[in-house]
Amino acid sequence: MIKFILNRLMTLAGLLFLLSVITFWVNVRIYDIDLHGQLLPEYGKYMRNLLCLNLGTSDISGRPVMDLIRDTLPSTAGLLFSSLMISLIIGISCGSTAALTIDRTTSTVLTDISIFAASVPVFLIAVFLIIAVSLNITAIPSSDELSYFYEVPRITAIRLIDILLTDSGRKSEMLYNCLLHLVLPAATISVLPAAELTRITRNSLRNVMRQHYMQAAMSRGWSVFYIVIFHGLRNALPEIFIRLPVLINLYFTAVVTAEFVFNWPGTGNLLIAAAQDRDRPVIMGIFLFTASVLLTLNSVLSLLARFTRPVTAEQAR
Amino acid sequence: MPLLDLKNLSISRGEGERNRIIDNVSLTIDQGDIRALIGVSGAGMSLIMTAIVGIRRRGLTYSAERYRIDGTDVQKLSPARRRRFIGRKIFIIFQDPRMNLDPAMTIRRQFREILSLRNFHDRWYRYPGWKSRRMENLLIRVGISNYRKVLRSKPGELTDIECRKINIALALAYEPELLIADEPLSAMSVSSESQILSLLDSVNKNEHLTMLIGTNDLAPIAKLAGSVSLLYAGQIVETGKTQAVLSSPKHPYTRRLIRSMNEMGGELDHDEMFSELGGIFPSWPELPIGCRFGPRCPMAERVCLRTPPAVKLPQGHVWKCHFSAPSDSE
Amino acid sequence: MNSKSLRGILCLLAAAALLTGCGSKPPLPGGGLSFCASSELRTPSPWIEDLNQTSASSAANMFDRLIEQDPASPHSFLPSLAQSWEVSGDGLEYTFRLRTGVEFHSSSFFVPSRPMDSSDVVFSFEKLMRSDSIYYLNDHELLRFPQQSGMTDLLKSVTAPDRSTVVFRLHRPDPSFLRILSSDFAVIVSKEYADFLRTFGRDPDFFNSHPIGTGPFMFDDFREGKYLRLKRFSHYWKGPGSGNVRTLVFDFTDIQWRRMIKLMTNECQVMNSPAVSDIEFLEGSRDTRVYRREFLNEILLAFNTESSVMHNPFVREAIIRAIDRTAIQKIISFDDGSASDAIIPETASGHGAKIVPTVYPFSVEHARQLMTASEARLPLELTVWADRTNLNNEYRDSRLYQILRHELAEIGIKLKIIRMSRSAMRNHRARGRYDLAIINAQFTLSDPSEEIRSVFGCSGADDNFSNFCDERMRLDLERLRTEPDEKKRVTISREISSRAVEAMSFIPLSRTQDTYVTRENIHGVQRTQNEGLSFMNTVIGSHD
Amino acid sequence: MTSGTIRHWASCLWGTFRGRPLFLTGLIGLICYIIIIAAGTLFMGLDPYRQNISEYFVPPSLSFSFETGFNRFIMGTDDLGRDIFARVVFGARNTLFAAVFAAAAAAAVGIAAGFAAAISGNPVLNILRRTMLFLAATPSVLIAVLMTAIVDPSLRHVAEAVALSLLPGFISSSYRIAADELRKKYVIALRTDGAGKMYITRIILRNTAYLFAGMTARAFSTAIIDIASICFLGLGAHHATPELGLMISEGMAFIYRGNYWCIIFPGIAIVSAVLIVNIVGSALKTAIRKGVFENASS
Repeated sequence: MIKFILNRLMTLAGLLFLLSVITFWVNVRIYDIDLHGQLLPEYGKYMRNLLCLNLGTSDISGRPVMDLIRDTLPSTAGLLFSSLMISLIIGISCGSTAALTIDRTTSTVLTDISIFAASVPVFLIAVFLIIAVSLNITAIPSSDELSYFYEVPRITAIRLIDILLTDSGRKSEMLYNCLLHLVLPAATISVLPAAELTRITRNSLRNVMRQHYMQAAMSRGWSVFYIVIFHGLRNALPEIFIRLPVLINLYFTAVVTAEFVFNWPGTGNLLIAAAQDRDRPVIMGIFLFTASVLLTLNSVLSLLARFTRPVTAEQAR
Repeated sequence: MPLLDLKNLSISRGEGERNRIIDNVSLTIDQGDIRALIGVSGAGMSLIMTAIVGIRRRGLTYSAERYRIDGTDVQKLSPARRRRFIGRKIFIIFQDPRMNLDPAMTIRRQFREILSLRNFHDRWYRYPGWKSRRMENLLIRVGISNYRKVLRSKPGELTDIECRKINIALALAYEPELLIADEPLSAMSVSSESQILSLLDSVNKNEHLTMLIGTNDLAPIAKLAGSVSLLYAGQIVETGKTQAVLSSPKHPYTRRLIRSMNEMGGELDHDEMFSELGGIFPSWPELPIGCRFGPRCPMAERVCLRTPPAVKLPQGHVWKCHFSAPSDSE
Repeated sequence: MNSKSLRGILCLLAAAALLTGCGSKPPLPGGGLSFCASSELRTPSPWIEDLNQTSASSAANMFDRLIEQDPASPHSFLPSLAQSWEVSGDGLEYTFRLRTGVEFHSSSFFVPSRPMDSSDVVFSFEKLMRSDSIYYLNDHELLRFPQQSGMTDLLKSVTAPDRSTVVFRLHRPDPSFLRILSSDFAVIVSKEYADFLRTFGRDPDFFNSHPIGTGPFMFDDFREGKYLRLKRFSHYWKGPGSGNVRTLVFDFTDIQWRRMIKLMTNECQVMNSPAVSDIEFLEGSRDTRVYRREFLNEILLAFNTESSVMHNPFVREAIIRAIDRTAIQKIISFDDGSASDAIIPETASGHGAKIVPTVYPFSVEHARQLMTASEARLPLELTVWADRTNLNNEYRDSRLYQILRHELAEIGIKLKIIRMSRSAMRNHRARGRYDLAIINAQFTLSDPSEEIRSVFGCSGADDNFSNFCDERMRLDLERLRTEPDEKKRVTISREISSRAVEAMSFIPLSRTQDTYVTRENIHGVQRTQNEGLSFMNTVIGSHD
Repeated sequence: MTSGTIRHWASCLWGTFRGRPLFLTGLIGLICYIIIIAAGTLFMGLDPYRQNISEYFVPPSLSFSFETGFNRFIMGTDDLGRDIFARVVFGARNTLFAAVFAAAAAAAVGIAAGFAAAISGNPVLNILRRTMLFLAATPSVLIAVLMTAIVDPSLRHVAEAVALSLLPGFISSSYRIAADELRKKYVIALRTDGAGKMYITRIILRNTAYLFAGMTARAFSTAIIDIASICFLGLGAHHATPELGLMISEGMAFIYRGNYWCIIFPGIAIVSAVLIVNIVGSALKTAIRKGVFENASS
């Protein structure tokens, strides 16, 4: 097991190194750095900056890139977390329902919806939501994180938590406003991952439900809810984890698009604005940051998949 | 009053006689009895057993004239109550011993789950830690001495025989009224087989646990079972007390089986016997029209191939053949 | 068999639905008004911002000036923080008598101990004039207002003989000096605040990021690129006024359709720069009112004369002739006027200005011949930098680019258009490789000289994207800087711009007129001298 | 290829498509799509660039009058008076071509590399394969953004970015498929019979072709979505280029006034393209599996 972890860590380290080489090369190309055969010293300088989290300063605003990321990341994290929760709840419950009602209308309908939803680009969903919801129900806003009229002290930098922590007289009002702002972006982000999760859960849970231990548990007359969660999903986890990288990709695109369309003050929006302004330090900084986060996440997921997989008889011997 | 009273269970894939995979199977098991259900794989044993515990496969239609457990008409219960009722009364162990256990859970947790989810309202042993004591006792009872290690392990780390014993221990912990075991002896060495057999015997004797054991081999179970039913292509061809069936088999299939068992000293398995018989084992969708054993029966006549035989039942010994008293001379 | 699980899932869904909420409209918090501004501010301090409507509006609402332009007659002035003023006979000395008892805003960490007096005025102007001042935002930024208005060259000294008198001394007589002082950007700030901050060593940054003024609204919060929030100042010296706006938010929304959606969904009550094609729609809508602005916004095409291709005048002329500017004018601003070569129109009345016939009429044939004559290798690929922010809007820009691309393709020129903000363009200019630049220039009709000097200026620090400058222009720019008479300055400005067009370094593409739009229940938004919007007397009516 | 094999494949294909109504619908959709694009771009004389200011925001209709004939703009016009139908047709062509390029390039390179790694057993290739497993989740938007830092955005670069993001997935799954296949008995038997690597590769490729068909189809639909998304974010095609994602991005500017047709038609074009590709892809997968593993007569 330790060998496996070490293996993954080594691979991760190698990939991060590769990433730094790629970004270094891009930097050399962008700024026409004359290497003069001094490749290693230049690279060393670059790496030293990276390790000190010095990602350069923005061409446009003149602020350090790391500050920009630090400013915007909490908003993205809040949005990501809430949509993650929504899509997990919806995806897993729909997937479980579909797996349990296989060959019945419920299952067919759920599967068809999830296949159709996976064919819709996320920006179409965002546009559709603006048209269908925001323009009709004016209470649900189509941009920003919180009405600019409210003042929230910056404690954790995640708005929702900050609001819960303040003791302002307009707390409930602010909370309501914040949740209303969250509706459309979170819905946009959750749709595709929820659909994908429905499919993943359905397929892996269906395989698990065929196993004898599940049939035995079902025959004991216990609550289906209990059996599905504590036996079914528990055993479906490894397969779900293996397929989660697809979801990471979906989430990334969805978050960037949703932040762009709904003007959410997050890192994705910053990235798109930087790309449109060709603000190279910001692009490179966020790329490096996001790519290393994604790589780390990937290795964590593969570790999780490995640890949740039950020991088989062959391995035990 | 019999514990299990099942009459004319039919499981079919579509309409008509020939689509009945299980054709009018009746089973009555008395309290404390061990009933052996004997048939080759593919004869429909698993299907009958899962049908009894209420697991239905997709694409099949189930029907039964009567289904009572302990005098309660199960078919009249609502689906949710039926599940709970059957669950309390019956414990099923499937063929693969390891796959009966959740691979992601330690044995201790599985015991704990069974001990917690089964409602023991009236039990005396509800002192703190009774669950651990109980599971340890049960493991010792089924002959596992290194129970500490076993309780810590997950099924993947245990051997087949251990898993079988754990299954039986779990069944004992659950305290069902009927234990259904599907091929509890398959793919085991002779010594392990006898271990399990004696364990089942002692459980039956001491805990008075009624059992329905499905197997494809008559010989080892003959000493254990009080009564046997022989299944062929979804039909029960002969039922009776073990002694009666063994001494005077009525159905040609049974006779063939018993004769080969006697000749080979119990070593003969089904495949060899049927290679002697010739023909192939019928299965859906090529079930015969008349008597299902007809095409392979050594004493078949024309009528056997055309019409299904009726059931003959003199004094508790039931068989299904066109000929009322086949001679022993064959 | 699974009715129970279904029930559980339904419960979860219901909980999720409750969480996301689908209730009624929340009440607008405390008489709040949100202004969706088309350009963003980098600081809440208007005097270090680009001159545009947003910064002018923030200056107008947070600060006061010594004098104000009379809305009734553009060449006379009304007293504001100054009660009265005198001009010496030689026109070199201006003496202002200040109003007493004018209170500054207070903030959570600073409470002014005294009302405004002459030292504040002296400080406010010295801070702008002194090139060694510590009030620079960033070292690469310019102090926009004083440099553009020419005040740095004009003003010799500011002195305070006593607590209620301020004397301005000029290098030379300039009748437009009062106009400079009445500009939205000539604001009065608190010296006491600066001193207070200096004791903590937080002077320049905090002073700029948390400004203290005397205006009807006081600074509350600012987030770069997002919003500026102001609160009503209860001790305003002019009294409470008739307005009921308690919180004022500048919502920086540079994407045009988002401004529109915010206006339609009442997230904003006021917006500026709607798409021209939307004005008809907005005027027809029951929910909105449209106010046209008397202000000129010109889109210019600059030829980078330092680029190897654009150095060739044949290519430049070919490009000018290949562009159907009448069509562009029609498409961009739905204006039926014909295209003109004049950057500053003859009459100063703005909309519907008489336009001189063009020297370079549209002719694709002629353009093709010119291209052949230029011996440039076809297809020619040109890099175009396009101004993304400032006063433009997304919609109009993309249309403009498409038309340009379409028309220049006819004569074998391929365009590679890179959109960036004005400040990004300015930063990249020195080492950038571009052939053409599309810029938005904003002229005040009564005195366009500030923008003229920025756009056509000869020093490297200006926004002159053509990099073209000859002796005559240099002289004219010098004359413009020193010319006291306002009318003459307009003439010189016109000369400079026509010289630039003549030299084919610039060509006007279209001229638009900006407007602002409010919800129907908003009344009493006032325009200020620099086309800012003042919300002091704005009334938010009830919905119906 | 003999006429017998052609007949065999034709019957497999037709049999599969006929077998399920869904597949048949997908096939009909595909044919319609291709016909519309081909006819629209080649024969109908549509011009996605032609602007006509006097006819801006004409709503879509199928009205017919004897004087003027059919309405010229069945999908309406946009703010510059350009025919949305023409733009959708050309946009679909541009988007789909870019997606075809991305998917095909990624599939060709990825499958070749994965097979090479699996069959040669070269440790260097193996390490490469391992790294690809990690990179399999690199979002295409991220790569596209990085590319804007180096080169100017254009549809070609978007297609390249999407191809790059699809590549790791292809490499790792084709490696896995080939490795699984290599472990099978028939391959071991072939090896012991002394078959060469090229021969084994060919056999394995034939037996796994249906998997790759499915993968490529999925990659194709992903590429369509990704290219449209990247262009929507303004990191792709130039402004005037007819491109479906970009059209929607521009159409956003009119939704508040109810001119939904600027968005709906490109949206339908994207979604239907993705659905058709998915359906036809899974049909092809079934058909190829049938063709390889089943006898034509059965």
